[in-house]
Amino acid sequence: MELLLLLALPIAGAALLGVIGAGRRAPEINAAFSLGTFLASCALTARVIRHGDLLLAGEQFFIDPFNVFLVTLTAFVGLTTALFSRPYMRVELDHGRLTPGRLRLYHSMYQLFMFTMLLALTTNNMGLMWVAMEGATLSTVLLVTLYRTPASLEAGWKYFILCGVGIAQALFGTILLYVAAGKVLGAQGVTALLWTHLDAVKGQLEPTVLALAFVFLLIGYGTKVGLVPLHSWLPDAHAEGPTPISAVLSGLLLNVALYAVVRSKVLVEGSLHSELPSMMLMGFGLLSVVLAALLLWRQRDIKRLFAYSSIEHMGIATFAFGMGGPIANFAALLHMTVHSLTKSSIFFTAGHAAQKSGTQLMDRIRGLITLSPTVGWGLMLGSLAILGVPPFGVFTSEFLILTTAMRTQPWAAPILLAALAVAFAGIFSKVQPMVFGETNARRLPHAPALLPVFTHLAIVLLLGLYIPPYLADWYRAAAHLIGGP
Amino acid sequence: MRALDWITQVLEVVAALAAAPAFLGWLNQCRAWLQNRRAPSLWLPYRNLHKLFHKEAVIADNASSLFRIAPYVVFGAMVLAAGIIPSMGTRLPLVVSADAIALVGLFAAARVFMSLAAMDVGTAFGTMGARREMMVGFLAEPALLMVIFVASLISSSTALPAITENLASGRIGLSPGLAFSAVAFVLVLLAENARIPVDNPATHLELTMIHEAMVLEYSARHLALMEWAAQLKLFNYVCIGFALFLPWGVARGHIGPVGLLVAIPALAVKLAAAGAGLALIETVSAKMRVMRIPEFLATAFLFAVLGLLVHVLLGA
Amino acid sequence: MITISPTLLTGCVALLCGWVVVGLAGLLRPGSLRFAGRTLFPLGALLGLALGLLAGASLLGGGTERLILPVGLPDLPMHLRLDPLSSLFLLLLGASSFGISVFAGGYFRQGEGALPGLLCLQYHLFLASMGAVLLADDAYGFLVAWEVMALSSYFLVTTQHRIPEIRRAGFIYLLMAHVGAICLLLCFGVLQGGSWLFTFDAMRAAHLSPGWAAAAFLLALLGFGAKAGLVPVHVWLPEAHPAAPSPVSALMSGVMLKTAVYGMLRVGLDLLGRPVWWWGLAPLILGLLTIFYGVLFAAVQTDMKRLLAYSSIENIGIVFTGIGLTIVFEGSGLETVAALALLATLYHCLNHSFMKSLLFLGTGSVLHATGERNLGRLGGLIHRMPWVAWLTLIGTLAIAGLPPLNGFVSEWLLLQSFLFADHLPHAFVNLLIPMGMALVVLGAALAGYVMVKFYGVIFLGQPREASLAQAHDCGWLERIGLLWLALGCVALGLFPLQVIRVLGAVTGQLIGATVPQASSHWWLLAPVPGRPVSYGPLVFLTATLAVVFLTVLAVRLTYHQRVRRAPAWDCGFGGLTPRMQDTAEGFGQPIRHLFQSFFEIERELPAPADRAPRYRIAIRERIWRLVYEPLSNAVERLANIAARVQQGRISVYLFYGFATLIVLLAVALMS
Amino acid sequence: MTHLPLDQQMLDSCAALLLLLSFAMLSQRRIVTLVNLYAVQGAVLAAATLLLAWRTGEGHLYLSAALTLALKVAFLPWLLHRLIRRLEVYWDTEPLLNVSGTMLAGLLIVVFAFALAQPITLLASTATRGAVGIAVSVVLLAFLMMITRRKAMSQVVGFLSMENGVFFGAMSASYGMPMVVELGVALDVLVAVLVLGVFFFQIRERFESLDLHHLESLKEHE
Repeated sequence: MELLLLLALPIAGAALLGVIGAGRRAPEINAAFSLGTFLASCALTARVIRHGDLLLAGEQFFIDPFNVFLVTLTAFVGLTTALFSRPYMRVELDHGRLTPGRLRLYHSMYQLFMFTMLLALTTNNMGLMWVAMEGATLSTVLLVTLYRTPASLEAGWKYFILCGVGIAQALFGTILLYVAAGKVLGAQGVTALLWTHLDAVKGQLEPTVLALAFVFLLIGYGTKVGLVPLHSWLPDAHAEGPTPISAVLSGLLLNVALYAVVRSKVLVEGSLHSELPSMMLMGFGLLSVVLAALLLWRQRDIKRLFAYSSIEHMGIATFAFGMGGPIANFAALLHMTVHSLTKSSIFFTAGHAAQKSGTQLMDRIRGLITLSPTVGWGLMLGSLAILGVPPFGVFTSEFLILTTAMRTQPWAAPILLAALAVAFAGIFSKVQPMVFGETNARRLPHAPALLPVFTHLAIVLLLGLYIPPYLADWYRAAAHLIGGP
Repeated sequence: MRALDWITQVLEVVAALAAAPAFLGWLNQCRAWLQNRRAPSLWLPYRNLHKLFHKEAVIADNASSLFRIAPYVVFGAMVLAAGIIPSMGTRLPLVVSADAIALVGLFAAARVFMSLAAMDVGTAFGTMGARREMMVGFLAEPALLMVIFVASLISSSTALPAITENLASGRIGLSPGLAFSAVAFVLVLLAENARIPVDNPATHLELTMIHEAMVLEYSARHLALMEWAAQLKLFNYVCIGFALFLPWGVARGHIGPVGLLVAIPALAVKLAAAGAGLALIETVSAKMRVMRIPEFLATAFLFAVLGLLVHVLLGA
Repeated sequence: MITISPTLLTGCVALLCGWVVVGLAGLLRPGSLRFAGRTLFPLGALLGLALGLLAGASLLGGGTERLILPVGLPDLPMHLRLDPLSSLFLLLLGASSFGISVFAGGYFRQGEGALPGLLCLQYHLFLASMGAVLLADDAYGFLVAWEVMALSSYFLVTTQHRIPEIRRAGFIYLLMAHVGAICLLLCFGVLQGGSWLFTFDAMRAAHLSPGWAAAAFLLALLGFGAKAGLVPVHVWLPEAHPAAPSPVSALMSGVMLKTAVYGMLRVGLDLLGRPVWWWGLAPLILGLLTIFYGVLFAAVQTDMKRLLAYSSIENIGIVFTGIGLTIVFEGSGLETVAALALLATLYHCLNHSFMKSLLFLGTGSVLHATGERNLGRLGGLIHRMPWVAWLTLIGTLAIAGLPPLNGFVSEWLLLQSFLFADHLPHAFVNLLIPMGMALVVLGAALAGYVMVKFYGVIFLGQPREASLAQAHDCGWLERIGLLWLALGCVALGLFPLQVIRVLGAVTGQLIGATVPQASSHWWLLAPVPGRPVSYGPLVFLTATLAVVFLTVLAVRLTYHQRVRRAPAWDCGFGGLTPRMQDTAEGFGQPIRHLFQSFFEIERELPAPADRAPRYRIAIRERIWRLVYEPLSNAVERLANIAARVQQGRISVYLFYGFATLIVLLAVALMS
Repeated sequence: MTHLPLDQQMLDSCAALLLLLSFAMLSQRRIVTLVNLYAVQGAVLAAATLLLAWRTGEGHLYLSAALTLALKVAFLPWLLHRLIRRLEVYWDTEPLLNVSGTMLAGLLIVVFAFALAQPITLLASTATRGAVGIAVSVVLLAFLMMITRRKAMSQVVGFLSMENGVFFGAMSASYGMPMVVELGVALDVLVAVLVLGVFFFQIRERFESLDLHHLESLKEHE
């Protein structure tokens, strides 16, 4: 029931807004649907807490701690983003950067995007998961090009082609999985693609084929996670799309993709009993962290800057999953959570900052703290949080990850140390002058919608100081489920 | 603590106060003789002090109360030092209350006050003198401490009485480390007391002067105290030298009348010899440029550290 | 589960929370200066005093208390612990913060850049976080408090964020702090020794292989050194301390640096168990280097707060030298001597927090009275602001290490412990340590030089600017603050024996040995085991005073007291102007001349024909050019290389994917 | 190899034909022809599927054959042709790697693909498992083609033929995927092409051409 609501509401919203998405009340309707989705997800969560794992709709859907918390997170951020985009997109409309038609497209695609992500999270069928992931790409690609500027078109094109090609590899990987499973589970029938069944028999699956399958899946979904060197589309897409989309892309889509990678890793590791998958993940992770940290130094566009920071943090999480083990997995899950919250809030403030000073170029944004204290403090605190400064939650996960790395992968510790230092210098040296200093820009009439920002930051702060026990149990259960060495 | 100890303590201080000017006078006499001049009287320093105390004090408009306090503090510090150094006996009440490091600290305090007072009026000469004095100080102090540390390592204590007793006991024969530090000590002594070749006590208004530049603004009783303090300083340094290198005649253990009768003449003899020696050094050497002084003191410091190393190498 | 029992520890926690509350109260009326200055800051000061008292009590009790708060990581609630070591530093925090907060109440003016209420919040958060650092008993809580401390102080430093230099200072500060924190994080990662418990107790219990232990020690040295301002990771300090408002500079220099020392002691002597002797060489050598480096640069500064900042670096050097000695001695089995060295270290921490806070607050008053930080434009202030001048004089003499004030005592103890070098079983070190002693002594003497320059140029002589005539003395709140700290300096100087008795608890905890007291007199300090060495500051004071008194009396009786005021003697050529006094540059000239090679000097000399000749000299640290600039350039270069990866062509991007696919497939096939 | 059943031989020849076709696409520079080749590929694919369906009697295979026919032979080519006519893009410019070089690379890829296919072939139980290697090489060749082309249009064709390869892989390794998935995939492909259509016009109205070198401004490296 909850699940039905969870998936039906966005679809309905997409359909409805597809019709009246340009209307005066459209933003509110959008927010309302998101709210509904969020409530449904809460109900679902409650049910999982009460009854444990769920298998629904003829085993087509599977809810366990691992994905249920992602579902809740997705729905929540979806809601806050909808709230944020309400005034934001209005302003964009007033500035004439958008036409009502495109606003309609925006709204309906937004809901569709939420649907695809929720589907990808909840489905038990690896094939359906693939379909949903591809759908997520397709539904956002037109949002990235919403402004129709040359840059946005280019970004959209790269996003489409690179992710499309990547996802095609993932499909091949899925097929290989299917073949391998078919051997064990009886060639035909749907069961051979159901994760639960695969998980049950993962011990007997043919290792080599699974290794190949994993490579294809990793390349495929890893492209969407933005793992270096498959990341090239990410900064462009995040920087050129409208800010709410950047927020959800960076805050949610990456998580979902990483979720897919981890799901496949669980299967493969179960059959391989070798270091291969974890080594690959760790390699990708470190590479992403290092390269992103370096490229942070060269950024001039504020959203691009934080797009690279997303790559860096996804790298950290991937590395942690690669290390495996209860603590590292726990930390990685926590990191996914806090990163998506923090990063989306940063994009919100960055969007306002860009609106207020009429540009995304950082050396033209100055003195936010005098221009609008809330935006200024929001950006400052958000950046500090994402840089892993306590008492924010990002520090908590990085604390666990680094300490684990120091013990189990000492060779990686100095690399991480250097990379984090470089990243800190890269981001903070650019944020500080934007927040502080003199400004000549004039205040804009409309007040920024910063409720979402500070809600997110408050949650992140809370997670830094105190993790509620049931949440912790969730994470533990999920971490145990992911397992690893 | 026996009564005689207290008496000796007082005696020692009083002796220092009394003998300091005479020692300076004696030094000047020797110098004059060595330079074939007619020597001034031995009592000239006393007459000077007396004259100065009589005069009316003139103080610059800009001078703060620090300027007026300084002479007393400096003088007091020097008198205390005279009490601390075991020039006659080693078990004296004041002597136990401080060790060599504290002694050096005392000298440093005096120097700092003097320099501050010199800067107080704000004349070119005053600040110049202060700067140079501190420059001399920051090299001379460490050298002196190093000298003392050699002796302390030898007799494993920084308390002057302990050192003196230990050395006087003759258990240590000729120690090369000590020899090195003795050289260093003499250099430091010359520098610290504004003697040639570092400074020329006999001149005024010369661009190379240090001590005189600092006391330039002082007059009358303040100047008298400053001068007296300077003489005491010289006296104290010489006594430190005795305590470290020529501890003979100093009464060891609780002092008795006999010890006292031995100690006083011994001190007198040693002082006479030291004065002559200093006069000789001052005669044969020439005043050096101010910027050369650091090198001079660096040499002293080097000697002291060498002494330390030599002792550690041979001793350990 | 917390059980609220009225123990000292819960009291301390309550007081820290009180600080937070006071800070938040500032937000009630963020704009009102009176509310913050006259009400909140004094309130915070009282809390500080109470904290100091509690800490003192627990120090005398010498016991250990534990408390667990249900916050933090799920399986790692926040452990708190109050033992002699932490109570000593809490005492330090409380005592000096009392003076500083009172002063701050009178100090902050309108237009400091940020709102008074916000300042109040940041200030008290800073205090509370420092307290939390000292109380934390698990790695996570420690690091959180540690970084909150850095963060709040960063915001305080950048109070006047409109000035680019200050922004730069803040950036460097936070960057160094963060890097240091990551080092500590890794250090704790090693220390937990695979037990995955991050409580300090677990770390004490963990058995590390020698290699890991050494790694942990070096990481800790790096991390805490970066916070303490140990050369070569000190570069943030001379930038940040002058940038901050003076009370904040005082807190940072007087207290925050000490939290780093606390951490070093906690890790090096407590968590790591019994240290290996050669670990001590690292802090020893770095400390000596730091002493020399700091004091040299202090001698050539022309900005009074920068001068003090460098002097802080020097004093931190002394402290780390002490730590190094302690470890060397303890590692070699000479517990009592180690205790002596540790005693000197702790004593110096106490002293420095009082002296340096006093001096920074003094400069703060001067700054407000004159609006000048440049020594070249000050002078003669002793006439205009006697309170500040005389109280600062005490701090100056104390930090110059002159008896009978407190600075001398700790240096005396340190030298005494140095003199035991010949007991060490390691021949080479025997040779090294005397050299170290020479450096310490040289540093102390140079400190005297620096302080005479500092005091003489600011307060003595004739005012170098006409505007100084308007300078006014500080207000009553400020006076109380200064007075408190000055009294602290005097007390610590005159009653060393009592202080040492108190410190005994700490040495007992960390080394398991206390220093015996040889002498029977309450006024005589004779802590050196087996050596007849003693020092009685009270005797110094009384004797000197007696002599002065007698002299005055004698002169008054035998002669007269006539005094005439006259213009200063101008050698007869007339026209004595303030410009004829030494400037700060002039006073530093000998040092600059002697140690040229240390500095990076750029001069502007006037040409012979100049109508209005100007002389300018700028002195930078070579370390920027030698280490840090190359480092950032290297990163830049790497970034440029990395940028090649991202060069816009979709075909190339596709190729990356393709290549990765092929390679990984090959790998998968191989394995 | 002599007494293989007829359908088996036909299937194998279909596979061979597919490989040949993708090589042809790799070398082909005229976009119209490229699209036609794609259509032919689709047709061959449909034929193969039909054969398989007839042979195994799998009901859903008939359906997917029909789907393929409708989508990849009829609709998409028609759509692409229409786009080409509307946008007047007939020729691709010189590829980044010259034809002979591309061919050589292609050959190497085929070799690698067969090496890759070994374990899968061993595992798969289908009659057509031999063709898996071909499927892999079709995918990789399409990848190569996308890398070497400069026109958006030809990249799209490459993308589609890659999808064909994947589909053929599924077909040969396990007689296709479950119906749900196949429908989903088909839907996605359809949507993708529609989106692309929109895209082309957007790009066109900006740049007056579909040449990719317009789309190289977002980068880090100056």
